[in-house]
Amino acid sequence: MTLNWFKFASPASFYPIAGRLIPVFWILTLLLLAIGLYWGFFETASKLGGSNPQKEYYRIIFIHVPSAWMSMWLYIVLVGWAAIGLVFNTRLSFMMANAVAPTGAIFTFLALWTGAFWGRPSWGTYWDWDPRLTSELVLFFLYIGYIALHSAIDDTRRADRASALLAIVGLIMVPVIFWSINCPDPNQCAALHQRSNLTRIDGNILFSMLTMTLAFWMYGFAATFMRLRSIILTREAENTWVQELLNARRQA
Amino acid sequence: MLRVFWCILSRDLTLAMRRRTDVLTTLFFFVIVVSLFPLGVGTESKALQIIGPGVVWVAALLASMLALERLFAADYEDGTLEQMLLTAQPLSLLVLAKVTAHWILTGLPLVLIAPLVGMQFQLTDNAIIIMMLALLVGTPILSLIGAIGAALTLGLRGGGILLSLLILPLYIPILVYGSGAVEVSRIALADTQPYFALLGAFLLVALIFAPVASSAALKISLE
Amino acid sequence: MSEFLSQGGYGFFVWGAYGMVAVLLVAEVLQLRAQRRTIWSRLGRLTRMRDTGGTE
Amino acid sequence: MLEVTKLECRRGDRRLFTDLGFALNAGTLMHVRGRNGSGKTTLLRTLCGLFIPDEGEIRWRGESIRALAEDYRRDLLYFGHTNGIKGELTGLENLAIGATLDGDRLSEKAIWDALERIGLTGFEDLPTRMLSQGQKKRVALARLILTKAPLWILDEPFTALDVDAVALLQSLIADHVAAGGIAVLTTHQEVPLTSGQIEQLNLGN
Repeated sequence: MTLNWFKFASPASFYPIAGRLIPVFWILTLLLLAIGLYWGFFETASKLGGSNPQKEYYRIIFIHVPSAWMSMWLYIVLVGWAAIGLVFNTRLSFMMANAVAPTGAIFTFLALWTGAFWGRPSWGTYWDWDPRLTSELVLFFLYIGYIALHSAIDDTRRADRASALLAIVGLIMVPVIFWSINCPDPNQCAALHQRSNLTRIDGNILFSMLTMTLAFWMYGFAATFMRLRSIILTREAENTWVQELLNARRQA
Repeated sequence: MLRVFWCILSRDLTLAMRRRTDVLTTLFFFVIVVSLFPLGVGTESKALQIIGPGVVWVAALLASMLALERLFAADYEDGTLEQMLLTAQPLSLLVLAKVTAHWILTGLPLVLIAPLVGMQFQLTDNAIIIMMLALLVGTPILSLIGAIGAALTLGLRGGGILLSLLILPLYIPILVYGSGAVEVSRIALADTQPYFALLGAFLLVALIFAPVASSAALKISLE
Repeated sequence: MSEFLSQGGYGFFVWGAYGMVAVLLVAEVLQLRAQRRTIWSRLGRLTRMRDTGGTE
Repeated sequence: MLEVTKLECRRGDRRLFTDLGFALNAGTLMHVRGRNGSGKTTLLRTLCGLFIPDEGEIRWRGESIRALAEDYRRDLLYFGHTNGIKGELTGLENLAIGATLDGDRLSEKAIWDALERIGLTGFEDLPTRMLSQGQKKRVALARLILTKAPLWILDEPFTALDVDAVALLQSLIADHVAAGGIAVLTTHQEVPLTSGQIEQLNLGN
């Protein structure tokens, strides 16, 4: 099978594809959100017993965990596109990395915010120097750094490449940073203790959490593609296909 | 290889000797920042001993950050950096030589002045020795990682602030283990060993990868 | 309804968290739509300028 | 020796040139002409390997310059808008460092001679920041005397030079081409050759 991937990798041909996909992702987002929220609020117990009793505020988990997962996943996606761009010198992949970054930063902020609102009733404090929270904060800084570097450079090509390299360096450093925060004293870090465990969670809670994660994921696609289309339009403004599109729009 | 490394190293050291103030600025910045803390936090010796290692390390991060902005900037402005990219030598070797010179000029003085600063915070003799050793292993890592950021932000408006935004988060592991080693030395000297093992490992990894990443960044910035 | 809103007395935390998510995600979408409109109008202006410049 | 095929370069959203191709043999001088912003400097930087083209390939002695990397750069001398000399160092030191980086082992005598020939007798061991613009440029041009590189890429080498220096530079380029070298330059100055051939390349329209 000889499929020409580079044909789809050109901004001109991906622009209409993204345009057709956006409504699909919106429908999926709203549908999954409706299911996830309904299930999360009405089909789950209002109080959790066990060794660490949780009251109604545990429902923040339905947005907190999906935001945290998406923030990490989108960073990996960003670095993936950045690396592809650097290796193959394809313009679309840089645009993709660029489009992902703000949405990723928003999810990171939301993970921190919802974490704080969950931490206050359950731990009694909005912020704790817990390894996970701190790592999420570092991830937020990495996103901000990527966006700041990109916007500080006027030349698009240099901006794309420089911020791509920064994102890759960041990804390499993340495990080291996480490890150092998780284990500030190497004398006591023979084994990392087990933390959360998905199988221990009640089925209804797990279901709404996963549904919400999917909803956020679909939202991520929709928002990223919307931003991608804007980026393509700005950067390809000189090309004839944009002009044709513009004429068609004016006639309609 | 060695000849080229030595050529760049001695070139950068000569340049710095003909414009000495740059070196001294970094050193005095470090001393001043560290000296401000007791004035802000209070001069009680117990408190000083606890915050001392962290303060010294944060000041070292900031001082090395401050100096990094100049690492490639001068060579970028007069075009010598461009010529370096076009020589028959591997760029990462030249970068490594420049970073080494930069560390000798800005990192090493911090290590040497550490005893003085340690006394300000009433650290014990052992803690001071450990602090010097930790700085000796840790500051080259700061220069190496920082070089990547310096290369990326080359010639940008407000590059210095941007540089700290990009690089400071990456310094966290060095901060954690660098100051951790000094803190633990107050309790048990033998326990500092794993800290140095980790810092040493970081240094080795940074020595191998950071020059490669910096030279890739330089190529991007000079396109 | 009010029982639902109070979330067992933890309404502030639950709705504070959910509210921020809603606000930010909606804001992002609105910003993206506005950005798109600006780009189209700017492109239109540019071509109009070029067209009139070309005929003169 | 130097072949360029289907070269396309963009700056930002603008396409500077596309489908550019030429081949230069030993003993050729190429003039690159074009208006401001037509991509002369970008083309020269692309030929040096400083700028990665969006399309196309550049070959040196039949091999891609990206694959050759350091081996290509050893054969190359680039002279850009900046002089590439340190103001704090003397002319001697500047040239000695440049030669070491190029992998040449030069005697101090050779550098003194080069500086003398370029008309800087008596200024050899002054920090170059104390020299005038034209003298600084002469220090940088002394590299042309010292280098053994067969490919010279010179971006506006004649600006800020006085009549004597222009004549000297013209003769240096002519000697280089006559000896079988290649020179690519952007300039409005004609270079009379003793032997070899001249190519013209017009960018933009």
